[in-house]
Amino acid sequence: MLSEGDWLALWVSIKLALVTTGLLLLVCSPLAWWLARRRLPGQALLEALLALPLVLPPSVLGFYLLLALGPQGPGGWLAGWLGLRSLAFSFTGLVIGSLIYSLPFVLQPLKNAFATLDRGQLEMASLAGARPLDRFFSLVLPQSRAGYAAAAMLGFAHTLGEFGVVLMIGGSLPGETRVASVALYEHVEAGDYANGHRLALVLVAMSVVMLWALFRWQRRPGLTP
Amino acid sequence: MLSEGDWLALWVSIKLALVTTGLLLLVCSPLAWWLARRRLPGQALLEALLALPLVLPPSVLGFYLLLALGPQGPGGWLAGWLGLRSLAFSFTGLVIGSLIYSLPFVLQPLKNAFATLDRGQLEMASLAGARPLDRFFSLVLPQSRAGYAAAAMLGFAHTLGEFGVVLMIGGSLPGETRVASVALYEHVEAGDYANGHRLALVLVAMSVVMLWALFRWQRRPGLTP
Amino acid sequence: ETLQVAVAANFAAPLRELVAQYQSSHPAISIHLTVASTGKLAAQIRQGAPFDIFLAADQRRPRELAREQRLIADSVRTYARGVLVLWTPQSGINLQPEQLERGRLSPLALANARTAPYGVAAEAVLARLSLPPSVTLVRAENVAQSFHFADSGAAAAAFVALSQVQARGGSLWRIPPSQYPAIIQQGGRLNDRPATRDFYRYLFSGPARALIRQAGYQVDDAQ
Amino acid sequence: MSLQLALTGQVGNLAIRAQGRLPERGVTVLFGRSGAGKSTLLRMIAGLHPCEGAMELGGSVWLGEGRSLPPWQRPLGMMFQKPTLFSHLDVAGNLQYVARRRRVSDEHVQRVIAQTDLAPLRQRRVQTLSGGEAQRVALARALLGKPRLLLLDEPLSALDQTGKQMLLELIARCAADIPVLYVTHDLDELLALADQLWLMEQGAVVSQMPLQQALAQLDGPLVQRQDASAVLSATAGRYDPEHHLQALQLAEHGVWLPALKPLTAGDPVRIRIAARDVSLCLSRVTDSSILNILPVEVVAVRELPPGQVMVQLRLADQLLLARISSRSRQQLGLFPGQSLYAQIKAVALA
Amino acid sequence: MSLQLALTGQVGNLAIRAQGRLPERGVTVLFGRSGAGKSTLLRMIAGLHPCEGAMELGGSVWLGEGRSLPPWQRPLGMMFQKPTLFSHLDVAGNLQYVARRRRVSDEHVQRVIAQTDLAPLRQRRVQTLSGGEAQRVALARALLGKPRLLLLDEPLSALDQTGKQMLLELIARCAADIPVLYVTHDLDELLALADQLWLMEQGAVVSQMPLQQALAQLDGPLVQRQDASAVLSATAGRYDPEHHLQALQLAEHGVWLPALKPLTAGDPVRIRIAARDVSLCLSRVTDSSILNILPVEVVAVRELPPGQVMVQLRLADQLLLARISSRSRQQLGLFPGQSLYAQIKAVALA
Ligand SMILES: Nc1ncnc2c1ncn2[C@@H]1O[C@H](COP(=O)(O)OP(=O)(O)OP(=O)(O)O)[C@@H](O)[C@H]1O
Ligand SMILES: Nc1ncnc2c1ncn2[C@@H]1O[C@H](COP(=O)(O)OP(=O)(O)OP(=O)(O)O)[C@@H](O)[C@H]1O
Ligand code: MOO
Ligand SMILES: [Mg+2]
Ligand SMILES: [Mg+2]
Repeated sequence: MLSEGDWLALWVSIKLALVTTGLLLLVCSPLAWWLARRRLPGQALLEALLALPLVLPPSVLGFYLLLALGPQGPGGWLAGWLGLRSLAFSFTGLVIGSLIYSLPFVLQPLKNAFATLDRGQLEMASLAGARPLDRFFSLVLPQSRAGYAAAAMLGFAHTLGEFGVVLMIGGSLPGETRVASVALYEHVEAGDYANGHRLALVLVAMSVVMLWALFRWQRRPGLTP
Repeated sequence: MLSEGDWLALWVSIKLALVTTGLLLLVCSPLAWWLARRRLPGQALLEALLALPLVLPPSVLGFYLLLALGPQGPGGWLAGWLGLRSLAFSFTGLVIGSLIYSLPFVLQPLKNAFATLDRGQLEMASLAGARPLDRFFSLVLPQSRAGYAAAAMLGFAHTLGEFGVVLMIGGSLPGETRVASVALYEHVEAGDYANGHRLALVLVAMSVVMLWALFRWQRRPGLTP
Repeated sequence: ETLQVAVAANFAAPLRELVAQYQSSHPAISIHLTVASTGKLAAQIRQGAPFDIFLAADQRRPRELAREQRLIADSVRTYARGVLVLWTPQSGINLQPEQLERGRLSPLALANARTAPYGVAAEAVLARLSLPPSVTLVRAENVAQSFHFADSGAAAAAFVALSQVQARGGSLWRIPPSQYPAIIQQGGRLNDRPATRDFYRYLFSGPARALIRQAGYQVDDAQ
Repeated sequence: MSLQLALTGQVGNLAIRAQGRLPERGVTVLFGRSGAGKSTLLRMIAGLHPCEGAMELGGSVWLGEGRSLPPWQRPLGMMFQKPTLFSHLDVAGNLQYVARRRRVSDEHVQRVIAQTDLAPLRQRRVQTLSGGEAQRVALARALLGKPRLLLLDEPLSALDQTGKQMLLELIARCAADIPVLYVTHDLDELLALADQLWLMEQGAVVSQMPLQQALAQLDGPLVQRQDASAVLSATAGRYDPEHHLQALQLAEHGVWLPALKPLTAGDPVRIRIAARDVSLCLSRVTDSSILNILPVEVVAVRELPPGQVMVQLRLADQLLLARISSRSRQQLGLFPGQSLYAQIKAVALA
Repeated sequence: MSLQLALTGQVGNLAIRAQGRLPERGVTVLFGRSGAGKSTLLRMIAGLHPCEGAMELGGSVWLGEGRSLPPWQRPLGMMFQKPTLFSHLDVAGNLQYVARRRRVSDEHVQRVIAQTDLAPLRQRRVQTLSGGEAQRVALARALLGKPRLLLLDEPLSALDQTGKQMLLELIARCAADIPVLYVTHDLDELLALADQLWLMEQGAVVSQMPLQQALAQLDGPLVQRQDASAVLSATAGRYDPEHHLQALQLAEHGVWLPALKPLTAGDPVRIRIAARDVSLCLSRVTDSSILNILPVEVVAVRELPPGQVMVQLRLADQLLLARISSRSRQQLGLFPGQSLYAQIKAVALA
């Protein structure tokens, strides 16, 4: 049905989306917690700044990221430190780009989920002997399931569909940085609609299944108040 | 500082982002309410389908939208009915495209905000004599402020930065469909970095101010539990 | 009166100069550009985009559109021929084939052959070279992005259009035209409005050709 | 306007059944063990819990013929078991929310604020209120809309003695005009307010009777309690301003009760007499501090293990209860029809 | 282990101050008007509300020298004023949450479930519990972790009589080993449980004394209440199995009280006598149902407007209270030093 190259691109896409979403959930959990619970003077400004990558067109953001990840940018230094040639045109670089670009989509739902947690129950958990980390896993996480589902779904879908940034910093290397969205773009751009429609269909079908599973999980009975 | 064309593009961008965000908040409020409160069998599937526009690369989505909005698609019929030439390459068309593309970003935060509302307070409002619509404005809305802020900010920023869809269905007509992100893309693409950086700076600065105001509003004291 | 010109990204910069020159003698006409890839513009024209003139980066799309009667058939002409170069922003770098075949220069950037005519040309050049497998090839959406890859330093060198880099420093290998299929950029009109005809005709005038050549294209054998 | 209802519904595994009538005015206490379904029944009446059957308030149909009036069209005031204040509003905002929708005047709002002593809390965020303060706000909000029916679910459980006293009086004043359905586990509140008693068991309202009758029943649920009491009807007599004592006429007998203000002579009065405050005596003692000594006749005696008996007594045509030890019973040799004297401490009347 | 504390803090405009010691075992009731700061003080002790000062439990320092033990390291059990159950867990899950973290055995969990009668509710989502059921779960959760200090904020306010009785006994059993700080507005609970009384007024703990002393004080806060009582120490005597009466020795006087089981003769006992259950008599009456008639001496008399007086009496070396009407006072002509008889209904002792 699909060419081998397209299947490979799909696989890279899914890997990228899963890795990015996973990392974002990890990174955003403490950040969102901190934003939801503290009230510091510059906080609103910080939140606005974190959302900024969104307002730039993806390929322009990609351009700036390329400068940052290239040998002259901080990314070059980081790459050297990691023993990599360069972060541009590598899967690692893609992940970094996607992290920056999809961060607000994961951060905001988590922040709101944390802000609506019942303070009394958090206190009760402390009194039951739960240390902060234990409390996070035993209370915060299960009670923020809807927020995590929304965060995961927005982050996942957005990373899957993004290609402006990805193309710019990835360079479309098959098996490494050529993702399904880039492949799909190429088909459509080249006027190869038959392959384009097919790939779009598979991408969409796969996403439906994953998102549907996610929403089912979110709505598992016993959750909503 | 900026060329006249760029200022015009900025203005179209802001108009588009505001109109889209406003309409999305309108459309998503009842939809999110319905999704948050009901439990119907196909609901998870419906939610997954609503999120699908996200997983397609913007320009591919734009391509499909172009087909749908063009004279041969349903959009052409609708355009004729509305007395317009065509929905493609018009501001109205841009709005439709942006609505579809940014919908999940507005829908999800609202849905989660509604799902965490205290049921008892909703009942109390009914008993106080508030009809559903009254209750929505007097209770649901103020208590979902964080959700609305997140929805507005994600929807706004995403619409502002999007250009794949916009370029495809808009055609970059000055004053009508040439938005700042497209203008910025053109600058960078043409290697005109000076103008690119300037426009990016203005876009970013403006967004910071708007987002910052939004977050300030969200955190106005007297909100978090 | 307003003209809307859809132009392939690589020709946007020269076209702006052409427009400026034209408008100095036709102040009443304002000309707007829609810059995108050839493929996007073609798709838009099929959906009734309100363009007056289409300047593509290849000859395939204009012909197709003419066949579909979206473009006025006898208006389809070659307005420029692209010149492919291998470029790097660092000066004093030898980009000749012998040097490339040593594999020191990596990654090399080129436009995607499926989405950009310059990509087709670059692939042809690469096919004649025997690059060691250690050389990574990164593919850009179009020549503009290919240029960014090299300009940012992320790629060691990039196949780009001469028009993009001739005003810049760095090192350059001007690839002999025999090594790649000609990059024939054709255009066409969508309508017969006088203003459209006038500006389109201007693109093939002497001063315009001089400007195009100056920008890094070949126009010698333009029909 | 009286509330007429015949409802059936379901909550979890529990089937709820209730049929009855709340009179036009006065407090009906809904009594029953935890989990009996009291809160659920209140929610059904308010239209918040699905149910079937029929219900009407003073001729206006709330439920019936497949139609159910939505909650916002039912002119009732309700207090849930937990305060449930609007969390985005301050205390004044919570009251205004009802005031605007029920179109009551600003003076009325101010009056209710004064009656519930909420003036100092007006501008406070509801999250900062103490448990008792929140409950007072919730009560004020329920009373504010000039409801035609009050549903109160343990409304005073978090209040101190003084607050409770004040609000009991307020609720009693409301009950002078409208029916009040009142859930409580507290016998003091029950005795102070109830005119009627509905007893709920495992989801069903199993008995409905006037308080007096419910209290005097030897086999009722209340007789077992430490604070079992009887309620008697009397007529106000003269007032002794020096000692703040009010004379009452109970049939041909006089009774004294402490009172701050004189009652209008001839008015009907309801007095409550706890069984534990009644002692029995074969002769009339004259040199004790006990003011009220009344001739009574033994109607029935019930054992209350361990070691106590409840004695049902007839005083003129009313029933009185006395709880005494089995030993005293033996000493006095109680038998139905026996005449003796009941000593009631004046201070036990309220 | 006793809890030693000296705390100051702030909530809103209210300054909280408390200094004192909870003895190694027994219930200290924290008493005070709504808004006095009781809940806040409990939160300060638990480490949930910022405060300064010093606190230690049995030698382990909880607060002091600028360091404050985080709540999860304080081995205490607490019940907030509202149940505050973990909403994502069922009833069993709520109990397990504590059990795992406090490492108590499964048998212990089962025992607590049995003691609080929660077995039928084990698998229930906490949102579906009735008010009283939720409170029972919260209490079980507080007791479960074998705490070394219990902080209970109106723990029984939503319970019915039977449930209350059962849980009062359970709490009393816990208090046999650890200190319990208990907030309540309910005098029944206070009388049933308290060993010590802390009185809170406008944020400050203003008095701390043993229950007996607090109750007998004529100028204390409790004397005003309808249910003012005195507590006396006595020694168990013989048991009358026929009438389930237990004899007690109060100095040289005998007193009868109903009891299900005999007490061990010679054991010390605490008995409570409500002021309203005590009547005064100049002579000893013999043919009444009142079992206990004791010779007493008037210590002091205090007016309780309107129309009542509280009489402090000395019975041997202990203090007793009697509330009578002003009129009776006049008739009896009470004066300090006067000798007369106090009649106490046996059933009033508990
Ligand atoms: N969704 C449900 N599933 C199962 N059982 C439920 C559900 N909702 C309520 N119940 C049960 O129905 C019974 C009645 O609840 P209700 O709240 O009406 O009791 P109540 O009489 O008000 O008790 P309390 O005095 O403790 O407040 C309770 O035993 C409760 O556990
Ligand atoms: N954030 C705050 N701002 C202002 N006042 C506050 C705040 N938090 C609490 N208070 C006030 O502090 C006082 C003490 O509250 P606390 O909850 O300790 O009272 P309490 O003694 O437990 O009363 P109750 O018996 O009604 O539960 C109350 O009057 C309360 O309104
Ligand atoms: O000029 Mo193109 O069509 O972007 O390669
Ligand atoms: Mg209830
Ligand atoms: Mg409190």
